[in-house]
Amino acid sequence: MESFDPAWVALRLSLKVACWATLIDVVFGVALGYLLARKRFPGRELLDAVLTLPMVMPPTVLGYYMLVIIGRNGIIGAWLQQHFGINLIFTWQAAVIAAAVVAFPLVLKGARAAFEAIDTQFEQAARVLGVSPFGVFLRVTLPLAWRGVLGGTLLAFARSMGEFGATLMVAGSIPGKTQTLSIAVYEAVQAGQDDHANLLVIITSVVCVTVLVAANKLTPNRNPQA
Amino acid sequence: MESFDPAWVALRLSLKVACWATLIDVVFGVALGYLLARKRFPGRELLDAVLTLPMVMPPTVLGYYMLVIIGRNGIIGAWLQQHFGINLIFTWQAAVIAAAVVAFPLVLKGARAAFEAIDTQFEQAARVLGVSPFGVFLRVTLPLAWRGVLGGTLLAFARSMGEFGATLMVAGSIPGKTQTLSIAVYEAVQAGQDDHANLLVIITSVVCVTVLVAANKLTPNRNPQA
Amino acid sequence: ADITVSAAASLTNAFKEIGTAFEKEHAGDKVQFNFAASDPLVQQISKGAPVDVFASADQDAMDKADNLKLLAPGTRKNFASNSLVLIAPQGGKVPVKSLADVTQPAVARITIGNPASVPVGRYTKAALENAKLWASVEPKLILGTSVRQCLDYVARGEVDAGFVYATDAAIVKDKVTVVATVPTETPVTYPIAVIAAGPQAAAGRKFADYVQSPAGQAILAKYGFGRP
Amino acid sequence: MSTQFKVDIHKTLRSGERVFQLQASFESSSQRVVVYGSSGAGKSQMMKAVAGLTTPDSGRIELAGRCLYDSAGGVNLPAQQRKVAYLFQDYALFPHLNVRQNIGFGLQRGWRNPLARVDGEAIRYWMEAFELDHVAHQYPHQLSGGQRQRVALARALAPQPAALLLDEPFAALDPALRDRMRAELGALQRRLEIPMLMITHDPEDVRAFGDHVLRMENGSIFRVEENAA
Amino acid sequence: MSTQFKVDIHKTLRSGERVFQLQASFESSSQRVVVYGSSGAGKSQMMKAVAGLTTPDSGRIELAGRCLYDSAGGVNLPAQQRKVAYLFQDYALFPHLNVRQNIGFGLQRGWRNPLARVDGEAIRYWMEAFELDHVAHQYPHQLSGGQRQRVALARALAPQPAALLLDEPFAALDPALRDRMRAELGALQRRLEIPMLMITHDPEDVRAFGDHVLRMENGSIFRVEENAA
Ligand SMILES: Nc1ncnc2c1ncn2[C@@H]1O[C@H](COP(=O)(O)OP(=O)(O)OP(=O)(O)O)[C@@H](O)[C@H]1O
Ligand SMILES: Nc1ncnc2c1ncn2[C@@H]1O[C@H](COP(=O)(O)OP(=O)(O)OP(=O)(O)O)[C@@H](O)[C@H]1O
Ligand code: MOO
Ligand SMILES: [Mg+2]
Ligand SMILES: [Mg+2]
Repeated sequence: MESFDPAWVALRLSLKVACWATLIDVVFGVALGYLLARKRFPGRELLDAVLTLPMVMPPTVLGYYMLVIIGRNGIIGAWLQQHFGINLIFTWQAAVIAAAVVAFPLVLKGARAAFEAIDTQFEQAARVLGVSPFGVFLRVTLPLAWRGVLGGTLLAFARSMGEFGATLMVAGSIPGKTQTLSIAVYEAVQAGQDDHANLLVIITSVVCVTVLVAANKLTPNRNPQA
Repeated sequence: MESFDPAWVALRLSLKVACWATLIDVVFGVALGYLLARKRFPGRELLDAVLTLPMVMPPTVLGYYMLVIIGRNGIIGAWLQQHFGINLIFTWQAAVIAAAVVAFPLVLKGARAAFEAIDTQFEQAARVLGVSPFGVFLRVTLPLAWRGVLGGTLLAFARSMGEFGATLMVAGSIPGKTQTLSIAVYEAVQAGQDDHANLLVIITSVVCVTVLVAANKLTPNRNPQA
Repeated sequence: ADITVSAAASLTNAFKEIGTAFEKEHAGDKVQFNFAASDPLVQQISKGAPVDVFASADQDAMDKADNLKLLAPGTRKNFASNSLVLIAPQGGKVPVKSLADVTQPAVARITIGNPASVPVGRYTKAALENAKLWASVEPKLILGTSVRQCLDYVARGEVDAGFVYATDAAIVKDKVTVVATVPTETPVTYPIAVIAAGPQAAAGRKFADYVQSPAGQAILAKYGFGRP
Repeated sequence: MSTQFKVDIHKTLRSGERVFQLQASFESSSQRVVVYGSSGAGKSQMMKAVAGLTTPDSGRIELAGRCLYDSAGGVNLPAQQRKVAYLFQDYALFPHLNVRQNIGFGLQRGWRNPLARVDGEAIRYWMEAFELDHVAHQYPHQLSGGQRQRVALARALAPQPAALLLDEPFAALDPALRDRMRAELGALQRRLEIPMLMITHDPEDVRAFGDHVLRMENGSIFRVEENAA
Repeated sequence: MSTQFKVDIHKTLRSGERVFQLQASFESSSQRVVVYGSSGAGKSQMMKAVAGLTTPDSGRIELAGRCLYDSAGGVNLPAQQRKVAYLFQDYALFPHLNVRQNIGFGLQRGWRNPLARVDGEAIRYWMEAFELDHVAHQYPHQLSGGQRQRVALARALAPQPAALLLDEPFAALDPALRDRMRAELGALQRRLEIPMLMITHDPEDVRAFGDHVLRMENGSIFRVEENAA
């Protein structure tokens, strides 16, 4: 099947982009989710809502605004260009940024809900035992919130794999360089190549189902009360 | 501002579509999330992963497949046409279906994680007190899972408001009839009408932030352990 | 060198073949394509996307690029033409025989590209206005955001008629009937230009020239494009 | 008096390599049966099986003539139909409901929880009897250990159950309060004339409620002392 | 002996209209202090303040000469620096860790939890002393009530604390086991020579550990009996 080889390249790129984007989202999403769940400060719910906005915007529109920001004349783009000579537009890193922004609310909400569900008594017990606040977070809070965080993370991964609107805008659709699997699917549908599109959809589905099932199986419920 | 009036119409349509889609997702997402969290059956994780696939697909592609299914000549579409004279394509109901499909995994995952985090002892206590299984679900399980379900629901609402790829495909973009706010934003950006696009983006943001903040404030944490 | 070409989506199939042919003739050069709708392509280039050649589906988009001073002076050329056609689903229940039929009440839904953002929509609107049909067609319109979406609607029989490019109709010959070629006021011509700030502008020139060479033109003709 | 308890169950609990064999068998015509035995002997597990919260691997459970479980006959009444008051050793109070609502939980049928200001004779009665009036609207996390235990007991007793299964009901209370509650519970049991099974480590409880005393050790009921009934 | 405990704190707990005033003040030069008092008197709340789990509204807490809290001086040592063993009345065992890991939790510094097969002298010692060997790899939800209480006690004692704060440490145990554990705890306290504050309802505990006995009622320390120390 001649269409298989480029599909393989696109798949590898998609996985790379989705993994990086998910990683970034987990780091920031878990931190901010914890903040929103545990700290009381004015504008807390507002911050939550604002951070959810990437969900509300059509990805293409988001992509347009991202182009404005990280483009050569954009605030961040110009700075990167000037100090590091980096141009992000049309690179796979831009695709990572796009996917990370679009998928961010998923990790955030999952983590926040999971942290809110934990009985704070367990954290108190850990503190009295002399464990530092960060240790308590890593050894008690996070493991107990694990299923919720994982749920959000898997959604973010899935969303990153499926992202194409914002990605197309900032990373373009260059085969072998920035053309992810979902952009390839989109283009195949646009070009009327239904067979090719179906093939790509099947590849995407199989890969994602495998990843999702594996992730769920490999990380058992660490809150074994049932 | 001449562009305000159609924006108002589009906003009302978007809210109607998002509310219906969210409602549908909550009913099915909570039921299936409960099933996945509590019942052990072969293929459980597979079902979970398959139900997450709408996240992985580019919405446009999803829209394409939905056209194949609910279109005038589609499997379900033809049947509806023949037996009820209903044509879904290019109606706001089609937009609801599109948004509901795209946002479904959000409620599902949020609900599943929330149900998994509950200590089953509370449900046992309710059962011994003579409450029927459905009563236990409504009176104990759901209230305890509430924050997680709410998180997923708000994400689904946001996603429904932002959906345009699949909606565009099955609902068309008929101003006043099926042109939602996010389709309008998309088209304004495509057409290079930046001012109009910015206005619409601001409207969308303000409305969504208001809805999200209100939802969070009006539904306090019903698991008051902190 | 690696040449990056941003081209209108409707050129996808033809340009991919031209790219392969070009690479065969110019050993050492590689062509990377970035296909999308014409307007976003201009936005990307203006925000610093490293593009060497831009091929647009209409003059409007190229004019925008020109106004933004993105083009290498003197490189803008028309390289292909297309024609606007009225299509109907094959075996459709509503017979559409001529352009005038679009006013019939039986023809309930007609799809065109959104004139605000899709070039083919702009051509269609102008042509229908010219033929004094716009007013009666307007209430029936389903606006697509790409020509491909319009084509899908017709191919699947969701609408009774639609306006697309001849090249698009050719992709799904077995599902749609070309009812009529619609005369357009301004000819549907595709301009190409080299981007001034392109990292491989020199090689880009070679590619732009190749598109206009007999070899390139032959491939375009194969996909239904006319001479400029 | 007729047979009040007839329990003969077997269940294997596994956790990794460790295997715990529950093999509880006793019969009693006393309405007040007390179980004691060392920690981890299987008392709570046996009681859970009687309440229908776990299903034995095999055996038979009869309470005041009603057959609740019979592996041979394929009988396994679901917990909500066994009509027993079950006091969880760790209370299991509903964290989202206040004291009133917790006590009223089993009194209200249907799909809605009692309102935060729920009232009623039974609720008032138990709140007074167990000295909980002043914490009526507090949530479980705002209660002291002994208050929690009393709420859990009131919640279990309020719906007029057909049998009482109490897992260390007074463990968290001070001696004076224990005495008062013992009297209250004893009166209730005499009034309703229902079988009562109590797990306890307190000799006072044995004295007050041990018409029939069972000792459990390592999963089995070891010694049976029938007191003067 | 020098002053071991010096507590003088005030805290107002509110829940709706109900107000609970905690006004605990006592001083003791005994290392073994026992607190008793009726349910809801404020014993656990006072102990939580000493452990640093809640912050009083005002006052001062000193333990064996160390000042842990002083509202006037702006001192408020965080819980993890107070180095006290705190036994939660409802245990608060980590549900995601097995018995070994729970006991080893405070022994391991840093950001990782002990492995499921964690071992070490202290863990072995406490598992044997509290008769937990056979449930070493079980998780809290697989333990009996008394096993949970023993794990919680072992977890609190293992990291060699500078003071013991124990909230009804033996409530869920049978009398024989209580005796053995009392002996074990008494020996530990004598070995380490650290102050110990125990809440209990058991007269035996008062006898064994009540060098100094406090009675708490309605938020205040009412009567102070200094036994022969
Ligand atoms: N889910 C489980 N899996 C495996 N073993 C279990 C499980 N639950 C309890 N056990 C074991 O079963 C035994 C009996 O437990 P049970 O709770 O019945 O003890 P008990 O007699 O109530 O003790 P206590 O007086 O301490 O509450 C214990 O040794 C416990 O470790
Ligand atoms: N978070 C809270 N908000 C309001 N009141 C509370 C809160 N926590 C506890 N209380 C109240 O404070 C009082 C003292 O509680 P505490 O837990 O100290 O009692 P205790 O002496 O330990 O009783 P017990 O022997 O029953 O455990 C109780 O009346 C309780 O209702
Ligand atoms: O530029 Mo296009 O191919 O008409 O959308
Ligand atoms: Mg027990
Ligand atoms: Mg207490």
